[in-house]
Amino acid sequence: MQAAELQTLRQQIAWRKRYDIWFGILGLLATMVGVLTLVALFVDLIMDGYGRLSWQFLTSFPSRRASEAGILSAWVGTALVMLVTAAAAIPLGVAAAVYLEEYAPRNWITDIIEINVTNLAGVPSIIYGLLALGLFVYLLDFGQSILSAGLTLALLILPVIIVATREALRAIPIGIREAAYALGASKWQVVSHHLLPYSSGGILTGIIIGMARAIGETAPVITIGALTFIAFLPPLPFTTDPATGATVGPFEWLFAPFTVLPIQMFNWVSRPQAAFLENAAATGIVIIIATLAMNGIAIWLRYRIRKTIKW
Amino acid sequence: MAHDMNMPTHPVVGPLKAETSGFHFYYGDHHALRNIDMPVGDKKVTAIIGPSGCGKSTLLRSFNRMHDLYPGNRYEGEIRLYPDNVNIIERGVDPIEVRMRIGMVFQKPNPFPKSIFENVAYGLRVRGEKRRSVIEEKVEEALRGAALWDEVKDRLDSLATNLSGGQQQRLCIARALAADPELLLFDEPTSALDPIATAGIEELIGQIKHRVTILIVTHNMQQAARVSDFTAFMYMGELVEFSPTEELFVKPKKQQTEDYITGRFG
Amino acid sequence: MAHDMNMPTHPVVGPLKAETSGFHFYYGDHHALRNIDMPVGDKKVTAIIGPSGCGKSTLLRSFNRMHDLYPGNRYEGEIRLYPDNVNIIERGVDPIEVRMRIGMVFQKPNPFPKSIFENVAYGLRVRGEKRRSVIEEKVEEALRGAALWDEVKDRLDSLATNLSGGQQQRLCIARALAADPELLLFDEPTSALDPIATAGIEELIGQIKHRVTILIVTHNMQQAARVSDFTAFMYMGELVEFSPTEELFVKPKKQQTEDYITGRFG
Amino acid sequence: MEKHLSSQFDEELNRISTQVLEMGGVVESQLRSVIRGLYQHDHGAIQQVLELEERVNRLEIEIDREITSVMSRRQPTARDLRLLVGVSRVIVNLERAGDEAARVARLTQEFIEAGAPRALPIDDLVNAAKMAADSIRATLDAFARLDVSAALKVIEEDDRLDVMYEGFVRKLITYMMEDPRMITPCLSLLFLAKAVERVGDHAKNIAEAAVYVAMGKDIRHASPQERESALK
Amino acid sequence: MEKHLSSQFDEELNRISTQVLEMGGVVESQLRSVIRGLYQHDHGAIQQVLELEERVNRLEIEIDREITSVMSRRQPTARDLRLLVGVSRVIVNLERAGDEAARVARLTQEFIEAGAPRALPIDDLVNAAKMAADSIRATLDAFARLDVSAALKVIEEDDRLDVMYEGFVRKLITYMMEDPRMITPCLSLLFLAKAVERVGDHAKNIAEAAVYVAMGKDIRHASPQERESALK
Amino acid sequence: NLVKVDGSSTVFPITEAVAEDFQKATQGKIKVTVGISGTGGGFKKFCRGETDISNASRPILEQEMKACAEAGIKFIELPVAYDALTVIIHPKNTWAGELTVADLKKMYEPAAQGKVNNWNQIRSTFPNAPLKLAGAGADSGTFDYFTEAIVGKAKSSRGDYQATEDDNVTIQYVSRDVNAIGYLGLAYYLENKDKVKAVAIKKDDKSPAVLPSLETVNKGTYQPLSRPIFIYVSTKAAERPEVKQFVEYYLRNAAKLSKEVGYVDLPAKAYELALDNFRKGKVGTAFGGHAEVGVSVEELLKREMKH
Amino acid sequence: MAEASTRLHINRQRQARERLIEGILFLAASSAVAVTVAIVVILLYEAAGFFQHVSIVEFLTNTQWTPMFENPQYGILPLVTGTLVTAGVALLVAVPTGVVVAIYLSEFAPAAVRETIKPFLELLEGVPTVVYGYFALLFVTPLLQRLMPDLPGFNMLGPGIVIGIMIIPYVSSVSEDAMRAVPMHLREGSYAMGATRFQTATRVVFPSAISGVLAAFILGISRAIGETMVVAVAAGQQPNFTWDPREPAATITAYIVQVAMGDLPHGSIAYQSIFAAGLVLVLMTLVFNIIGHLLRRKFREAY
Ligand SMILES: Nc1ncnc2c1ncn2[C@@H]1O[C@H](COP(=O)(O)OP(=O)(O)OP(=O)(O)O)[C@@H](O)[C@H]1O
Ligand SMILES: Nc1ncnc2c1ncn2[C@@H]1O[C@H](COP(=O)(O)OP(=O)(O)OP(=O)(O)O)[C@@H](O)[C@H]1O
Ligand SMILES: [Mg+2]
Ligand SMILES: [Mg+2]
Ligand SMILES: O=P([O-])([O-])[O-]
Repeated sequence: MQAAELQTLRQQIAWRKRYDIWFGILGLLATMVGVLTLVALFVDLIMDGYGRLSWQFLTSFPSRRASEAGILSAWVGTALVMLVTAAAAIPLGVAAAVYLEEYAPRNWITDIIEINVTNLAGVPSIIYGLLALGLFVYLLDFGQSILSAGLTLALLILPVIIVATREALRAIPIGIREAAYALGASKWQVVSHHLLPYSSGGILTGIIIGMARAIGETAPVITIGALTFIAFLPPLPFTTDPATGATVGPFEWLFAPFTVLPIQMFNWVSRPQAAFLENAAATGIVIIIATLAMNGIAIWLRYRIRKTIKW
Repeated sequence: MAHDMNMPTHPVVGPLKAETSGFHFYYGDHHALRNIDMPVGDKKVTAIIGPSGCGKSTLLRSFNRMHDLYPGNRYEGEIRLYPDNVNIIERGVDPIEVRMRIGMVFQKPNPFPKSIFENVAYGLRVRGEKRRSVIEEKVEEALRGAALWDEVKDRLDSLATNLSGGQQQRLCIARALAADPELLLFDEPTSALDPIATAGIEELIGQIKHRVTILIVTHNMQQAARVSDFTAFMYMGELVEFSPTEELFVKPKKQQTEDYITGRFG
Repeated sequence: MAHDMNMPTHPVVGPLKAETSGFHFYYGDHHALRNIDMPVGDKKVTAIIGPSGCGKSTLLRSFNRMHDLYPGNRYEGEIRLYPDNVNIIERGVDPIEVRMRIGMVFQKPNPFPKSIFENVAYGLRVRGEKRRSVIEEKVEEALRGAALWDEVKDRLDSLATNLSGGQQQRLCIARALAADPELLLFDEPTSALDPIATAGIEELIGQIKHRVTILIVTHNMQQAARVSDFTAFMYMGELVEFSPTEELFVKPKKQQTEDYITGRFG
Repeated sequence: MEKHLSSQFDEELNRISTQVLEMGGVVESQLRSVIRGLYQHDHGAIQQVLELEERVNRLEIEIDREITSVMSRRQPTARDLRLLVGVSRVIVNLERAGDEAARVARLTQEFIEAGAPRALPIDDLVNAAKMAADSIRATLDAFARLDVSAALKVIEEDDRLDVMYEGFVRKLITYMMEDPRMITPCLSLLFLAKAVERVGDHAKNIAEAAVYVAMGKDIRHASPQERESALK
Repeated sequence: MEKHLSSQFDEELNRISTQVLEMGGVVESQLRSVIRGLYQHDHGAIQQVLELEERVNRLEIEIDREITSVMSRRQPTARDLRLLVGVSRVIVNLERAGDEAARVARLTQEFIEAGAPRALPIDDLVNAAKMAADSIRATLDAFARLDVSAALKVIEEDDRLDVMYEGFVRKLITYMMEDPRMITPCLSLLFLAKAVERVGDHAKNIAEAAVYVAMGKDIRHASPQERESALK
Repeated sequence: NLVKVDGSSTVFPITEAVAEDFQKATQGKIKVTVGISGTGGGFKKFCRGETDISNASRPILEQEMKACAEAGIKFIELPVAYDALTVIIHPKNTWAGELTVADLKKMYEPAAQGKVNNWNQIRSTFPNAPLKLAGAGADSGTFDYFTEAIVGKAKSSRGDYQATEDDNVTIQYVSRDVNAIGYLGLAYYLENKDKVKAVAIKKDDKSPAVLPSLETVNKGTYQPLSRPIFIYVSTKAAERPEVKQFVEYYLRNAAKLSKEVGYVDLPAKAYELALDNFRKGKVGTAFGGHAEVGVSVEELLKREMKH
Repeated sequence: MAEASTRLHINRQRQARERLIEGILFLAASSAVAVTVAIVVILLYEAAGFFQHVSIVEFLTNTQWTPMFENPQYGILPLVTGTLVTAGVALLVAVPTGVVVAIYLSEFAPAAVRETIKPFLELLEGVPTVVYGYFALLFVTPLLQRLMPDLPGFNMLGPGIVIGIMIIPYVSSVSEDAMRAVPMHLREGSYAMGATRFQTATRVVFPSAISGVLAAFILGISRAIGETMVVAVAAGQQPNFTWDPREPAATITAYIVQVAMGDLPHGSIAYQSIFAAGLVLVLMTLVFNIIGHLLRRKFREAY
C-alpha cells in the first residue's frame, strides 16, 4: 500500500473512531439517567424513612400515632397475598405455557390463545382491578379477602409466567425432545422428565420477576377495595380463635381481611401529619428491599442453573 | 444365531430387518418422499446418501415415526418391520412402541443435562424399570458397548453435558443401546464432531453392527463408504440406487449416482 | 506483475505476503500458540490443519487482530505483513487498519440481515465511501469475483439471509473482496455447508487466489489437500510441519503429520 | 465428459489424460521408428528410439506421481477412480512397450551390425511390428474414447499377433537348422519377434484397462467366453 | 506399525498385505516347483505350477479390487496411499513372475517331452532359477518389512542374474552351432532362461516398489548413482 | 366479633383512631377493620350488607338510599366530627387574606371556566397576576361540599383547576406559587401552617371575616365551609353486641380523638344526642338525599328522619 | 416371537392418561382466554349501562369529560389525549435512552460494568409506582419549572418523563437481550471489515436486533399507557383535551383509580363511565399489541 493512501486511510480511521468515544460518553450518561434516578429515589426514601426503620416498625400494627405505627399487618398481608398469587399463578401459568408450547395444535384456537396471552401482558393493571372487583369480590363472593387479592395479582402475573415459561421451554433444543421421544417416552414423560426440570431456572426467574412486580402493585388492590386499618393478623390454621374458641380451619386465613404494603404506604402518604410521610418512606424502603431481594434471588438462580444446564 | 423364520430374504441383502415398499411421505402438501422401496439388511449397516434436501433425514425419521411429533405430516405405503412383519406406519401401531424398539442417534449430540448414569438409564426408566441392580447392569453394559465405560466409570454421576463432543455422541449411542433396540437410526451422527471423534464413532458403528441393525444418514460420502455394507443414493425424494457399498462407490449402476459421488452434480 | 521489491523471498514458498516469527498467543493464562514461524506465500493458498483445539483458528484470527475484541488476550512475537514490513500485532498498529487490509470469511456464513447489495457495499460504507456509482461498480465487481453476480443480479435488494447457505458464504466472500483485501482469511469456510456448496466455495478459492493471498483453516484434510498450495500442520499450539501440500500429503516429513493425516492419531 | 464441480480436478484429470496420450504417442513413434530402422536399416531411426526411451521413462514416473497426488488430494471414486487406476495400468504397459521397442532397436542394431542376412524373413517381422504399432494406437484410441468394442477388437487382434509369432518362430527354427551360421542373426530376430509379440500383449493389457475404466469389469485373465459374459 | 483410529481400515490393509504375501508365496512355490521339475523332470511339479497360475491370476484380480475398494472408501494418504500404490505395483510384477514361472513350466514340459538332452548346461539354469526364486522371496521380505537396504540388495542382485543370463545365452549358441539338432531344445532353454531373467526383473521392480512405499521415492529407471543420491 | 368499617377517606383517621383504642380497650377480643373505598364505595358495600358501618364525608344520597332500601338495609346516621374546608394561599400573598363567598364563587363557578384567569378579575384592587386554582378531585365529598357551599349547587364547578385527591399535593402546589389559591381539609392546614396561609372567609360583604380554627368551627362561626362528617351504622349490625359496643365507644371518644387527628369535635351535646339516637335506633337520614350547607349538628340530630 | 406383533399395538391405558393430562393442560391454557373474556364481559356489561345514557357518538366526539360535574359531559377524547401525551412523552424519554443504554451495555460497556448496572436498572421496575408519582410531582416538576417558569404544578411533562425513566429498563433490557442475541459472528463479520465499534453497533447489531427492539417499544408503550399511579398523583386529575404536554390532564387510568377510590355512588352513570373508559384502554393496548405483533413478524430476526 502506498504511503499516501495509508495516510488518508489513517485519517479516515481516526475520524471514525471519534464516534466511538462520543457514543461511549453518551451511553454512560444515558445509563446514569436510570441509575441516578434510582439512587436519588432510594437516598430520598432512606433520608425520609431511615429513622422509622426498626424492629418495632416491622412488628407493630398501624396506629394514629405515626411513631407507634408499624407495618406488621401490611407485610404479613403482602406475604400471604403473594402466597396465594404464587399458588394460583404458578401451576396455571406453567401448565398453560406447557400446553401452548408442547401440546397445542397449530390452529385458530391456539392462535387465539396466543394472541390473548400477549395481549394480557399488555393490559393495564388497573383493568385487572376492575375485573377482580366484578369477578372475585362480587361474582364469586370472596369479598375483600387475601384470596381475592392473591387471585387478582395472580391474573396480573399470569402472562408474565406464561411468557417466561414459554421462553424457557423454547430455549430447550428440539434435539432434547427428540432424543427423549426416540427412546419411547410419552409426551407427558418428555414434559415431566425433561422439559420442566430443564426450564425450571427460566420459570423460576419469571415467577420471581412477576412476583416482584406484584409486590409493588397498588392500583388493582385499591380497586378491589383494600382495607387500610387492620390491627390483627389472619388466623393461623388449627389454632383456637380467642374470641369464639373455635378451631380455625386450614383455609380460613384466605378469607381474612388484610392490607398490603403499597396500600399502607399510599395511605400514609396522604396523611396531613409529616410524621406519617416518614412511615411511608420507610414502607417504600421495605418494598424496594423486598423486590431487590427477589431480583437478587432471580439473578442467583439464573446463574446457578445456567451453570448446570447447558446444551 | 440363525435368522428368524419370519425374516424374509432379499437377493442382494440377505435376511431383512425391515423394508419400505411404495413408501411416500408428505410434509403437508410437500411430497418429500416418492415411492421408496428399500431393504434394510438384518445386522447390516445401510447408509443413505444424497444431496441436501433429497429426503434422507425424512426417510430415516419415518422409521421411528418421528414425524408424528409435528402436525401435518403424512405417511403412505409401507415400512415393514421384521420378524413381526408389521407395517409400522399404520394407524393401529403405537409410535411409542415403535420407538421403544427402534433407537435413534442424532446429528448433534443431545445428552440430557442429567448425570451420565441417568442418561443411559433413561430408556429403562421410561419402560418402567425400577430395580436399581438391573439398571446398573444395563447401564454398564451399554456404556461398554459404546466404548465409553473406561472413560466415564469413575464419574457416572457427573453431568453428561461436561463430556467432550465425541464422548457425548458415544453416550447418546449408549443411551440408545441400553434400550436394546433392534434397529438403530443414525442421522448424520458425526457432522458436529471433529475428525478424531468422528473416527471414534465410525469405529463404534463397526463394532455394534454385529448386534444391531443400523441405518445411517450421512452427508459425507466417504463416511458412508467407510462404515456401511449397503448404500442407498437418494435424489429429489426418490431412491435412485441401492447397492452394496463397494459396488456403489467403484461401479455405480446409475449415471446420477456416479455424477453425485464423483462431484459432478449440477 | 513482478512482485514488490519489499517482499522477501522464501526458499520453499517464493515471495512472501506475510510471515509469523517467534509468535506466541495467550488467552489470559492459557498459552494457546507457541513459537510459530510460518511463511505465507504471496498469491498462494496456505492451509492450516490439525486436530481440534490445536490453535488453528487462534493463529488465523491473530492475522487480523480479531482477538483484540475480547479482553485478556495477548500477542507476543511478530506477524509481519509485506511489502510494508510492519509487525501488525505491535501496539502502535491500529487493528482497524489491519482489518481493512486483511479480510476474513467465517465458519458460519454471516451475512448481515440487510440486502445483498448493502452487504457487499458494507466495507465501502464503513470506509465512508458515499458515491453511488463507485459503490455500484465495486459491488458488481466483487459479486462477479465471487461467482455470484449472475445468480443475484436481479434481486440485489432482497435480503441476504434468504440466500442458500452456499450463496451466503459466497456473498461473504464478495463482501470481503469488495474491500480489496491483500490477504483473505478463511476459518473453516465450508464446515456449515453441504458437499455441493462446499465444492462451489473451493472452486471459488481456486479462482480468487490469482488476485489475493489466502490463508485457510480447515478441519477437513482433504479440503486442505484440494485447495492449498502449502499446508501447515499444527499440534498442541505448535507448528509441526509446513510443506508444499502435495508433499505433505504423499510424503510428510514428520511422523506426527503422517499419523494425523493417515488417521492414526491417539 | 460432464464436468466436475471442481474445475481444477477436471484440469488435473485432463492433464493426466493428455500426458498418457503423449506417452502413447511417444511409444508409438518409437515403434514406427523401429520398423523404419528394421526395414531400411536406418541407424538414425534406431538411435531415436533409444533416445525416446528416456522420455517414456520420465513420463511414466511423472504420470504416476500425478496419479498419486490426485489420489491423495481428491478422493476419487467410481469413474474417476477407475480412470486413475486404469491410467496407472496403461502407463506400466506403455513403458513396457517402450522398453520392448528399445529392445527391438538394440537388437536391430546388433542384427544390422552383425551383417543382417537378407535371406531372413524380415518382412513378416515388419508386418508384425506394424500390427503391434497399430494395436498400440488403436488401444490408446479406445482408451481415450473409452470405446469398449474397439478395445475388444484390440484384444482379439493380439491373438492374431500371437499366432504370427508362433509361425515366425517355427520359420526361424528351420532357417537355423538349415544353416547354423544363421543361428545368431536368427536368435536376434527371434528376440525381436518376441519383443514385438510383447508389445501386442501390452496393447491388449491397455485394452483391458480401457474396458475396466469404461465398465468397471476386470477382464484380465478371462477367457473369451468369460469376457463375453462379463461385458453383457 | 501404529494402528489407525479405524480398526477396520487396519484390518483391510492387513488383509491386503496378507494376500500379497500369499500371492508372493504362491509365485515362489511356483518357482520352486519349476526348479524341481527342471532338475528332476518331475511332471507333477510342473503340473502344479500350471495349476497355481490360476490362483495367482485370481489373487491379482482380487487384490486389485480390494485396493480400488479401499481407495474409494478410505481416502488413503501418505504411507497408506504409498502402500496401496506399492502393492498394486507389486502384484502386477508378481503376476508377471507367476506368468514367467508358468511359461518356464510349459517350456520345461516341451523340453522334457522333446527328449531333454542331458548334455545341455541345465545346472546353470537351475541355479539362475534358484537365484530368481530367492530374489522373489528376498524382495517380498523387504517389502513386508519395508526394509530399504534389503530391497537395494535385491536390485543389485538382479544385475548378477542379467550377467548370468547373457553368459548362458552365449553358451547355448555354441551348443546350437555345434549341433543343429540341439536348436529346438536350446531354444526352449533360451526362452526358459529369458523367463528366469524376467523373474529377476520383476523381483527388482518389487524391490523398487518397496523403496517407494518406505521412502516415497520413485527409483525406477534410475541409475545406481541416482539411486544412491535419491536415498540419502 | 369482627366489626367492618369502610368508606370515606376523610373520616378514616378518626375511625382508625377509635378502632385502635377500642381494640386495645377490649384486648383484641373484638377486631375492627377500617377500609378506604370512598364514601360512594363505602355505601355500595354498606348497602349490600358487606360492612357494618360506613364512613361518610357527605350525607347519603337518594340513589344510595334506594339501594339500601332494596337490600333491606336500614341505617342510623351519626355525625362524628366537623371538617372545615380551609381556603389557603401562599404566605407571601398579601392581597387575598380575606375573601367573600362571592369572590370564591367568581373563581370556581362553571361560568368562570376559561374566562376568569386573573386575580384582578375577582376584584379590581387585586394585582394583575394570573389566578392559579387548586382544589379537590371532582369525585370527592370535599368537592361536592365546596361547590354546594360556594357556588350553590353541588358538583357545579369550573373544570380547569388543579384537582387532586391528595390534600398534601394541594399544599405543595399552593406553597410553591404566590398566585395560587386552593382549598382542603382543616387538618392539612393545621399541619402546614408554616407553608401556607389560611384565608378568612366572609359569608357576605357585611359578615365578619372568620379564620378557620378549632374554635370557630366548633362554635359554628366558620361558615359556610364547616361540614359535619358521619358514620352510618346498619341496624342489623347494630344488633350485634360488638358493633353496638364499638359505636358507643366511638361516640364517647370521638371528641377527643377527632381533635387528635386534626378534625374539629362536635359540641358535647351533639354526641349525647347522637348516642341517644343510636340507642333508640333512630333510622334514616336528616338530609333529603342531597347535601345541605350551614345546618347545625344539633338541628340535624333532631330532625325527622327520611328513609 | 408370538408376542412380537402385539407389542406394537396401541397401549390404551397410556393413551387415556396422556389424553387426560392434555385436557387439564388445555384448560389451564384456556384460562388466559377466560381472563380476557371475563375482562371484556365485565367491561361491556358495566359499560352497557353507561351507553344507555350516553350515545357512542357523544362518547367518541365530545371533547369534554366531566361526568362528575353538574352538567356531565361524556367525551372520552380528553382522557385519550391525556393518555397518549403522557405515553408519548414517556416514550420520547424511554426509547432513545433505553436504546442508547442497550447499545452501550451490549456493545460498549465492559462485562463487569454491564453485569453490575443491569440488575441495578432492573430495580427501577421494582420501585412502587406511587413513589414515582411523588417523585414526579415533588422533584421533576419543580426542576422543570426552573427551566420553564410558566409550567403548572400539574402537567403531563413531569410524569411523562418519570414514566419514561421508569420504563427505561423495560426498553433497555429487552432491547439489550435482543442485541446480545445477535450472534457474535455477525459482529465479527463487521469488525473484520474494519468497522469501528460505533459502526458495528449501529449498522449491524442494531438493525439485526430490530425486531426485539420493536418488541421492547411495544412493551414500553403498553406499560406507559397502563401506568396509573404516577399520572394520578402528578398530572392533575383534570380531563383536558390538549396535545400540549405542559398542561395538566387526566389519563384513562388516572380517572379510573380516582373514581374507584372516590365518593361516587355506585351504579351512577359517572361510576359506570370508568368501565367505558376501561374498555377504551383495553382496546388501545390491544391495538398496540397487534401492531407490535405485526411489526415483529415483519422484522423477524433472520441471522
Ligand atoms: N418440517 C418440514 N416441513 C416441510 N418441508 C420439510 C420439512 N423438513 C424437511 N422438509 C423438506 O423436505 C425435503 C427433504 O428434507 P430432509 O431433511 O429429509 O433432507 P435431507 O436429505 O436430510 O437434507 P440434509 O442433508 O440437508 O439434512 C426438503 O426439500 C426439505 O425442504
Ligand atoms: N476465548 C478463549 N479463551 C480461552 N481459551 C481459548 C479461547 N478460544 C480458544 N481457546 C483455547 O485455545 C486453544 C486453541 O483454540 P482454537 O480455537 O484456535 O483451536 P482450533 O484449532 O481452531 O480448533 P477447532 O478445530 O476446534 O476450531 C484450545 O485449547 C481452546 O480451548
Ligand atoms: Mg438431514
Ligand atoms: Mg477453529
Ligand atoms: O374519601 P372522601 O369521601 O372523604 O373524599
